Amino acid sequence: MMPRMDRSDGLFLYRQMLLIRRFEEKSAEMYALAKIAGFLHLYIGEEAIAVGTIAALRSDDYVISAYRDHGHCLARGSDPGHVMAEMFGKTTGLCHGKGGSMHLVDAPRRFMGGYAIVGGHIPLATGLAFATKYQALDLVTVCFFGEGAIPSGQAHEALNLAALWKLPVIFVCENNRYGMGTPAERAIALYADVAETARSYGITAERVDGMDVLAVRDVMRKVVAQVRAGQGPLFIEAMTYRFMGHSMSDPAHGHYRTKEEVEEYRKRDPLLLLKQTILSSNLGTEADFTQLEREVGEVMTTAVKFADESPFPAPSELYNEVLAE
Amino acid sequence: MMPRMDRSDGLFLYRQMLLIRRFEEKSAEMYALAKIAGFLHLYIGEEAIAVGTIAALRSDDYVISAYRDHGHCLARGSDPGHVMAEMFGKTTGLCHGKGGSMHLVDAPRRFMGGYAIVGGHIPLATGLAFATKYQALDLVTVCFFGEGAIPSGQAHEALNLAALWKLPVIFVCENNRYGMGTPAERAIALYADVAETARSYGITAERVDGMDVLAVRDVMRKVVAQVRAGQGPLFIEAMTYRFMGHSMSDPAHGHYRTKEEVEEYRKRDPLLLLKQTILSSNLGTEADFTQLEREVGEVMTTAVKFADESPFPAPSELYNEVLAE
Amino acid sequence: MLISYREALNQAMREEMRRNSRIFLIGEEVGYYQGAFKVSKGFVEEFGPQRVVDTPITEAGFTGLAIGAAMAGLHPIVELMTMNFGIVALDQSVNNAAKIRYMSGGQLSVPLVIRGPGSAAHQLGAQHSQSLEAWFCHVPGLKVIAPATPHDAKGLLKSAIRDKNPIIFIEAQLLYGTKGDVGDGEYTIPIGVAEVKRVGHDVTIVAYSKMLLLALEAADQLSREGIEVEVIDPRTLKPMDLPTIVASVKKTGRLVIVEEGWRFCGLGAQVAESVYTAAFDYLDAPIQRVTGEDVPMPYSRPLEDAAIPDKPRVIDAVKTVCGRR
Amino acid sequence: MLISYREALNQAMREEMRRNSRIFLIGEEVGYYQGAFKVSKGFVEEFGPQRVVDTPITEAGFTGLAIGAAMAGLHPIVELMTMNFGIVALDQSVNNAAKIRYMSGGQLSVPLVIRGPGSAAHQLGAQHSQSLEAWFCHVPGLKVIAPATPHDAKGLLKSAIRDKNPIIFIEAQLLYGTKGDVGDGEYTIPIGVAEVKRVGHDVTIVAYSKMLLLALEAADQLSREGIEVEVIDPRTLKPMDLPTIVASVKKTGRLVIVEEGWRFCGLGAQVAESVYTAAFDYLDAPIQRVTGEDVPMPYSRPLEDAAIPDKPRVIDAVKTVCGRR
Ligand SMILES: Cc1ncc(C[n+]2csc(CCOP(=O)(O)OP(=O)(O)O)c2C)c(N)n1
Ligand SMILES: Cc1ncc(C[n+]2csc(CCOP(=O)(O)OP(=O)(O)O)c2C)c(N)n1
Ligand SMILES: [Mg+2]
Ligand SMILES: [Mg+2]
Repeated sequence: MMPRMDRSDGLFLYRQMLLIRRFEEKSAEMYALAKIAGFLHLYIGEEAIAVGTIAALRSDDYVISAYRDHGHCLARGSDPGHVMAEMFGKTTGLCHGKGGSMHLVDAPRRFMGGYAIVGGHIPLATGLAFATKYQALDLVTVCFFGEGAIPSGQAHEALNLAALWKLPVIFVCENNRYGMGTPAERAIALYADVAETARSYGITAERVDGMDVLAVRDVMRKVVAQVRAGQGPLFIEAMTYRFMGHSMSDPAHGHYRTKEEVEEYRKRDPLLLLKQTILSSNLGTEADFTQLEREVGEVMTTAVKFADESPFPAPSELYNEVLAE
Repeated sequence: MMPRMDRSDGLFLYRQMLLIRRFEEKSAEMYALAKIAGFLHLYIGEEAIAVGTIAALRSDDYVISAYRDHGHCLARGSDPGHVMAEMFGKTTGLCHGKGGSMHLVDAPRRFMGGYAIVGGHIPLATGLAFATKYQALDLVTVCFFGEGAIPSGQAHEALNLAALWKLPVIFVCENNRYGMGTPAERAIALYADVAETARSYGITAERVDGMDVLAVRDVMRKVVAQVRAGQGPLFIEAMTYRFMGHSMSDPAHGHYRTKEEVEEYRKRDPLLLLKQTILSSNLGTEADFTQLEREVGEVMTTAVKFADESPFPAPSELYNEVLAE
Repeated sequence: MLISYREALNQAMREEMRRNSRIFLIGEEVGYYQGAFKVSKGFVEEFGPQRVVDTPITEAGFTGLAIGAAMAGLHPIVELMTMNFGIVALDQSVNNAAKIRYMSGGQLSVPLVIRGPGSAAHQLGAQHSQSLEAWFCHVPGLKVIAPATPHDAKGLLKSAIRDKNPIIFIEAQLLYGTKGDVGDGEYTIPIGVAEVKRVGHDVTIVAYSKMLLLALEAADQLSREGIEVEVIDPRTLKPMDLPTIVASVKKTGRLVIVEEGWRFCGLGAQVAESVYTAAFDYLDAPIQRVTGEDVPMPYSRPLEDAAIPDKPRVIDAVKTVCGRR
Repeated sequence: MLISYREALNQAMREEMRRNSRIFLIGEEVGYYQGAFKVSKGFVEEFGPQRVVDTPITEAGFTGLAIGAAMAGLHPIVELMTMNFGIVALDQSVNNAAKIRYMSGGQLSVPLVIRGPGSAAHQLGAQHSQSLEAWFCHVPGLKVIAPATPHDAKGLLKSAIRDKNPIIFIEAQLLYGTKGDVGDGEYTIPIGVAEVKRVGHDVTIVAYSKMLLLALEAADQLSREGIEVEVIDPRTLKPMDLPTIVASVKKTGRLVIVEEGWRFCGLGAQVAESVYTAAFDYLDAPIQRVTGEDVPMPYSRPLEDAAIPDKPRVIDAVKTVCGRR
């Protein structure tokens, strides 16, 4: 199926992915400089999933994610400066520095957070969907998680509830083939067809090439429409690959996979793929990409500057925001 | 398929089911007399599953169950007096009165216990199987649970581990169509084919008529042999019905089902079915059944007497058996 | 109006659900079965199955769902059939409900009540008889309430439902049938305010939930022996109203704390430590604690009786703290 | 031999696994990845994948599996990648591991070690930074150990592995790299025995795990100011060696308790309450507690620093208890 795309559209998708890519690279740099601490999980290689999926959503739809959440947050339109400031632990951060890399939240953009207990946010997604259905709103909820969450009990309890009550939620499994150092075949009994999990709840499931942003957006446009129309939950398995280590404390390829394997997948870099398509279909030129690089470069410079110059929260803020008044 | 059965065999199976039936009736009586307290879940109507399954096992195979466990424990050969004494809370009970109806354990008979958190014992079953495989023993583990446990996360985590590591465990789902007052169709997304759950882990699953003890034993003989031979886990969905309320605090039919429905299922009472088969194939006579009734009646009288006359534990036993020395 | 604790809870929820359509009740058997302990009698008839939601046996799943729904603006009441089953949902209550507001820098909130019976009933065995309030009280971001009387139950449940934070509301199976006056009109009771249930000057007893009734009985008997006990029910366990307790202790110079939970690291240890710190120079004798014994709950009645505080033990502790033994 | 805490744990497990083939290690990334924090370095190479078992991300599943395996005679060591993930397995540790022996009247036992890092590291955020020892200590049937030095870690882990009961063994990410002498030969340290880590006569500090190091640093500085602190590390948190603590307090008349966990209902409240009761007439001033603040852990460094005990706060508390402020 040839995806529909025009010039501005193509360049927009590319710019979104590029923004994430450069943001992640900058984050790694800032981590090395100890401006960012804790666990830092980069989304490099997986950008097409967040960008393709979120491009198919309305701005009032809900999005929720796990701890590898920068990409989803940025694709949702959050300001890179506020995201970076959060990771710097600054008071201007999205969450006033209280969340950090794994717990980005941007409520006005309906980005309902990143969560760090594998599987633990999937029930929350069914709850967001439950609330929209309860209020008879025509909203969908998208829930991102890694294939490592597939065996977790919380994921299963949520899938059953979503199916049973026909909740308007789309489960997007980012299958990057590893959960930390464990390849899917050593963690998931039916690893060759993760979507079978969803089907055992009667949930329609599809697999998509998660490196191809247009393919992702196409399939998402279709399923978002179905779910919005009230057909109940859907499940998408997006096949992808993480180009970096699991987190900053894990070497880029590690012992659990070969350098060659990483190189092989890098040939299908989602940015590269889209760029080739745009160039080959004459929707853009090298100059366009140079221009986008410059723009995004400036955005990143501004973001880092903003984060860097923002103040740390005062210790007196410690007890704020524990409870609502 | 015509099940193989000879006279002594048929009468043995009947006697086992009769023992459970009369035991449960007696328990209800004793509950009314306040000799038994707490939650009491009767197995009446489901006897064929425990008896047919356990008849296919070796005495050193492991068996583990949920809280509706009297039937499994008795089918495993536990002394009815010691079981009754446990339910009376007496010091001569299987567990010295510390377990009660929901937590019967008979370790010498490899009956590894009844457990009261729905889904919570299913991981234990995989552990028993893991241990036998680890020690290269040719034992199987049978795990009984209700269909209400199917959606529970702990069940799913266990199924995945069993499949992934090809553990010698047989999951026996006693599908009596209700979890308390909730019919399966309001709890399980794919309620019409619960076994699909197992298949989504690549576990072979079969459905059997759980009212027909011979059918249950046949299928179990086959799968026990497969599992013992190292083919990995198996899943049996035994279709059954509970004739009594969920527990003693739930009326016999309740508002969630009709009297007619209960009556309809009672026509397929597992004891009745086997008796008819035995009579019609001339393997036994009415006199044999009268004799069995008398024998079992005596066993029950002795059991209740034993339980009744046994002493309660002294309060000084409170702290014994918390920790192993 | 003299009504039962059960009816008081029913009224509280009913009144609030009539006021606010965003409130819904969710849990096992809350709808058609009218609640396992009939607390939601008549609800599904009045509010319909959309607002009175029966669930599968998946506490993690539906508690998480409720949290997600709360994040999206609804106000869920989760009924746990018993608090014991809250353990499988603890990741949701602790890692999500309690923390989401803080992690998001105040962007999200989780207005949510999780309610159900805690503590032992009669002979339900080890997995169904425990008092976990100390665990919940340990967690920042949660409020914990445990009313003892119908009046407090109604007023506090209404306040809990109007609160913007996640609240653990602990009832007791053995309290459901107890009666008390709730007046005629609507009312609320503020969270975090203790009540002096009996005035006295010789010794203070702090007791909550079922243990309050025990304390009041003991106080009556002691009064006949010439010891006038002041009995304080904190009602809210967190935040605890220490000033009221401390004021009483400064008057009496003596404190006994009664709780049903396990002794080691029980809530009473914290109350004692707080009082020692705040009233060190006022105490005439070491504080006495009457607690559950540090054993899993035995099934057998005499052992269970030995494991749970009773009137003689409360009286003993009072006499000990008064130097009258 | 001067080795790291990490190596000490590695040696302890290695020595025990060589002695006893029934011991196996199970958890996420314990095998080919060598452990998330490299504690099991070289294990899969030496003991093979049958005894060093990598799992999917299903803590409830594999903890339950380990309990089942223990019931069948093996001796599992469960590594939780961090103790935070133990929350999803809490039903298994509390309802099964801790209770099975008692519920079975002593027929079954669960020799099992559950180990992994507790407490905060640096800026891991709210879901990855908590100290849950008070929860575990509350539960009868569990022993809880939290060593601070490589020597204690090795000796206590060996004892834990030889024990016949379920043991929660709490390490700390920030301790893994710390060095200490473990001597040359094999040794064990008895469970339940505290150690006086520094002798003094002015004030007693009780501190464990990471907090011990803080206490010792504070003691050094206080010594220069003329205050001689006795520092006691209980090492085993349950059963706690109260006699050693009480003896010291009777000598010094003053006690400071340092713990990283949340203050309300923290372990220190219990220690304080026990000491108040046992040494009421010996205390010259109210016991001081230095604890984590009652907030979810913030990500931002200055806030995190404000939330965790530090040397100045320990010193302050000592001076307060000595009336020197
Ligand atoms: C319940 C739980 N157990 C363990 C972890 C530690 N952990 C963090 S990420 C991770 C791997 C997850 O893999 P996957 O879901 O495939 O996501 P990916 O990192 O590949 O995006 C693990 C084991 C955790 N966060 N939560
Ligand atoms: C985790 C958990 N939640 C709730 C309960 C309360 N409960 C006990 S039995 C039961 C129904 C179980 O139904 P099913 O598994 O089908 O077994 P059956 O009683 O039909 O044999 C429920 C909800 C429980 N014991 N454990
Ligand atoms: Mg992955
Ligand atoms: Mg059932």
